[in-house]
Amino acid sequence: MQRLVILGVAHSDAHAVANHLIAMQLREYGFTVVNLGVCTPLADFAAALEANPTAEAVVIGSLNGHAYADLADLPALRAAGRLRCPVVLGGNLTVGSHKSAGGIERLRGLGVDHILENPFELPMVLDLIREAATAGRVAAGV
Amino acid sequence: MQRLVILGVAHSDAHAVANHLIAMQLREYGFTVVNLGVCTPLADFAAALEANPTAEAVVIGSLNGHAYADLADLPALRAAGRLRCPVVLGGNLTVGSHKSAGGIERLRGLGVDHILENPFELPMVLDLIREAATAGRVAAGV
Amino acid sequence: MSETVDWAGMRIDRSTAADLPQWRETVDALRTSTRPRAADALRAAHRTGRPIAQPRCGVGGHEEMLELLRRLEPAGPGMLTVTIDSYTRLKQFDRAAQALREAPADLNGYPLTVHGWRRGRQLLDAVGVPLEVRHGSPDARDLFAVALAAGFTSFEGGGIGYNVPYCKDVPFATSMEAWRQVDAVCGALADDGVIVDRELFGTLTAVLVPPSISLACTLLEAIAAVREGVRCLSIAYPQGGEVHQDVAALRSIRALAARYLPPHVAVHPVLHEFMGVFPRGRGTADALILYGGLVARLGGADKIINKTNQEAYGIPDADANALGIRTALMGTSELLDFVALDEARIDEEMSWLQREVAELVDPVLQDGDVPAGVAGAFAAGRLDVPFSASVHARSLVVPARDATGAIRYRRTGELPFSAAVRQRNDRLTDTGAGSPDRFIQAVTADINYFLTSEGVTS
Amino acid sequence: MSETVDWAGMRIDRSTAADLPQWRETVDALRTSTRPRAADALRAAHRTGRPIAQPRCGVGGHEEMLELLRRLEPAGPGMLTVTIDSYTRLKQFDRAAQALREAPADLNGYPLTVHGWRRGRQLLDAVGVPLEVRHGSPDARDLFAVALAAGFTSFEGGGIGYNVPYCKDVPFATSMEAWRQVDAVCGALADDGVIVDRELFGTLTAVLVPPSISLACTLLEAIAAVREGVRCLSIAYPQGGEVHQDVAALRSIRALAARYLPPHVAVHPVLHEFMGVFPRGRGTADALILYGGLVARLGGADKIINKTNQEAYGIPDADANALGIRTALMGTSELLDFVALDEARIDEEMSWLQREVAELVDPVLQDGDVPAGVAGAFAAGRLDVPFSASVHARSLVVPARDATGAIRYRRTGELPFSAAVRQRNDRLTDTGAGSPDRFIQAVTADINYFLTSEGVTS
Repeated sequence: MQRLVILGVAHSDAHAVANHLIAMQLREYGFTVVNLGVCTPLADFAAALEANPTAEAVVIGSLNGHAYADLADLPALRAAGRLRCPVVLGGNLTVGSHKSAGGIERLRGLGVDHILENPFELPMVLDLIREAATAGRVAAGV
Repeated sequence: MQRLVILGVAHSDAHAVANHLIAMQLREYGFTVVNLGVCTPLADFAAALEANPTAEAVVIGSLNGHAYADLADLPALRAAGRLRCPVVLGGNLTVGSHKSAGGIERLRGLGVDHILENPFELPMVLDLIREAATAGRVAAGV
Repeated sequence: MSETVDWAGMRIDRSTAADLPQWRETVDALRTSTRPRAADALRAAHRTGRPIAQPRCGVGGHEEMLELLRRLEPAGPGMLTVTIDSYTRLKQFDRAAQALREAPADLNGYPLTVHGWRRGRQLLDAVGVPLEVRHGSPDARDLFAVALAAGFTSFEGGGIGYNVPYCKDVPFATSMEAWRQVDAVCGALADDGVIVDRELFGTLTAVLVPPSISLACTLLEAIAAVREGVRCLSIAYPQGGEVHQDVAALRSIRALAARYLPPHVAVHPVLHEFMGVFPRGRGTADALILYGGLVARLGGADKIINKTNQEAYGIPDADANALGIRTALMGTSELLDFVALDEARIDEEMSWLQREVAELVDPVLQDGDVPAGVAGAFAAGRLDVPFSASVHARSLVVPARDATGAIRYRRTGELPFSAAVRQRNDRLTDTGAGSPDRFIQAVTADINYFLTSEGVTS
Repeated sequence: MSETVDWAGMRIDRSTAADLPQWRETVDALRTSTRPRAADALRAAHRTGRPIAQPRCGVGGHEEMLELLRRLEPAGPGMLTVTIDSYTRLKQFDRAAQALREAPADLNGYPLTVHGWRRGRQLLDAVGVPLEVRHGSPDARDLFAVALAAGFTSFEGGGIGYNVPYCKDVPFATSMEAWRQVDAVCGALADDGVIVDRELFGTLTAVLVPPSISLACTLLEAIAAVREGVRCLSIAYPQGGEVHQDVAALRSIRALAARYLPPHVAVHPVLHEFMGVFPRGRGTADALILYGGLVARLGGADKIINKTNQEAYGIPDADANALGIRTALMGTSELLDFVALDEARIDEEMSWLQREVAELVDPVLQDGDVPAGVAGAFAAGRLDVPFSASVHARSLVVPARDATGAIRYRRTGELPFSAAVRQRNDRLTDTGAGSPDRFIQAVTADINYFLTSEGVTS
């Protein structure tokens, strides 16, 4: 089955180049990439997931240091039953207020499932997510 | 007979290029040029004339505006019987204190016979000098 | 959305229109002006064979803008720029006005619509060369109206080039229509004897844009503009970095114009000095700026948009910008006329490049409606731009530098290229088997091309 | 004349010697110094294929000189200069000292012998690149002794090049002997493991000097120097302005060295950026400086002595000099590596040029005594320099630019050229019949070559 991910850049962030590089990388790995592009509100990621329910993950890039603010609605969305697939966050998360490990912990506290420091880790992380999902389905007898 | 002139630059003046250009020009016109070069004291012009008594003229260049000071000894030398051939002065005589017609008059007062504003006039002036000398010799029955 | 009114055939904000002089006054002022005109400056550059240089420059405050123009003029630009701020680009005139009141130094350009056409006229009167408005607005109709009232005779932008790199979600139909109206005003002015130079921003996303994509997009914008009556076009191409390819691209602008545009239209090739990731070392940066000037002259450009050696650090100060103008002009000196290139290699590049452009453009032109054709082609990926900010370009194209540094297609996405074109690009970008990770490293290295060489040259 | 004493084999003033450290101390200090050495910088430049740039710079006051060096260093020179004042050049140390006390700003260089070797050492310690002493002295023995004690590892001058343009009446026998003694000291130092770079000033009078005259004079100085034991030579050639000729001349320096000098001697070609009448317009001046850098790289020079865009106006300020360094270096950028020349044309130039040099040099070398040979040849006009300040060169040679701008012989005077060489020069300079006035206008126009083009390029 064709593997599919939803990709985009956080709402306040207009950096297009890294976003496209990641999209290219994933396509090289054989993924179908639904790329929502720059300045994408979290609700748009949720809508894209509803339109593409087979997505293995939502991958969000953030290069401008405002990741926490841009993802602040994640708990509310999840509480409303949306955006329930794994969320992977990558980019320059260590700039500004996120320099500390505390910053990373705050992001995890929002419900971010995986935090990438290096974009090259992304395919591996997606593989781990699929394995975990498969194991979950096996355990559930699906 | 080979026409000969004595050429040089005034005592305080080290401009070599114009001096050589004039020498080249005179040689092109067929003159033998005894070129004393830059920074030549007036006494050296007198000595060169004694060594080359057939010289039609002594041509002195001055580009630095100090022509009057450099030629100040001319009356004394002539009074001593030296440097009696026509003296032609050329160069930037209009700089500094010689801007005025008065400056030119002062130089004539020292005994300078011909003052050139334009070096291209030099061959013509030398022709005039020779004609005058020939006329003088004819008049004198030489 | 504010209410719009008709102004010379363009829909603009009522509040913008309220402050403008009558259309006839604007036309008469343009026609009788004794100020230098952009079209004349470009024609003169073409006649002498020496491109003029033009900096980008814009600051928020009016006095500061006057001062900036006056400080740049002695460096010898043939044209100067009023770069517009981001708020104005997005028609957020109220936010631009607020920023101008509260913190003008924070504006990244001159909010011309807020300052108004009278101040714009003061800018024009401050220097002895023509001024151009440069911005990046998908819908610049209000800005254009104010610029015309001020007396500007050169205006940059187009429905593709001022959409793809600047906006996430403006449909091409919207931007093409906004620029159609601008071009139609230029056509009306031309009928009245006023020639406005319309410059097309071929740089697009500025990241490894294959030359045939740049030329295809500006050619489509040019065809659309000419159909509305535009008679003077500056067609800009971004320096890629490989001299034969860049010269071939600049020379192809004239060749393509001869093929696709009527002969009464003046077409001026413009080189944007390297727009990608700029070297930080001053020596390499200066050399790259110089190199651009030399390429512009060799390619027959009529104008260079110069970079500065502070490019890697943000908006340059006036001194760096003045030096950038001088450095670019150095490359256009006749003292370098001995520099000769391999003309056979350039001819081959031109041939392939024009073939690629034709394969991109001809299908779009088939139905006759250029704006609709452009929108449809982008939607299908038959036109595409790598690294697009707009979601309306699919960015399926993957560029690569070949062994010489020339920009090729590593992946052609959905572009309707012939087998011959695809095979040539495959051959030139075939770097052997590589992992996807290696692939992404290679693209990154190609983007950072002029950083790589920095260790050696600065 | 003051009393002289022996110092390491050189005759120098007793008063100069009295202030110097012992010879062994000087040698040991040079040998154990960790400062950058000129010979190393030149070797590194040769290895990378990228010439280093070096400005001329010298002011009277010590603090001002330190400040000047520190201000120029960030521009990236590979070597810096201490240019010496005119009084010191003529060994008028008392007048130099007086000027330093009364009006140091009036000095046109740094009076190193007056400041003394300890301050010279402070100059060397102030910057991270080697320093060279440049002056123009027919007899620089005292200056060289002080420079060595300070720790300088590069010293310019020679018995021809530092006589002809600078002195009216110093016999060649005198200047050649003074420089023989300097070279002999370098030879002794080399035996002790200390390599001093000896640079030869091929620019001569800087006015339309035919390349074969420049190369013949430096080659004779080089042969004389090597016979005294010199092992590192920088051989300078002045940019004439025609690229093929200039590249051929620079490349010929290595070829002639291979033919006339032993292989253990390091020879570094140096380009003096155009030394003639410099354009006043900044644009043309900058382009000419850049052009020099490009020519230096194409010609395989290891060093460029850069000009500045204030050249036409006198001694440049530090900012202009720094910009001159940067501009010259721009021309050496690898980004311009695509610039290719007509190699067949360069080869032909090299062939004729080396033939001319051989025809000038070989007769001088016949008797074995180079200083005597040089003096005799100049007296007879078999060696000659146009526009000489020295009466010991006859200046019967008349140069001319040919149709391409290359410098040829319009008149060869008494130079012992073969019929083939004379015919080629006649052919290249045959501009039809002309009056003597027209002739002088043509020579003047050739001198002012880069003024003529100014109207177009700036």
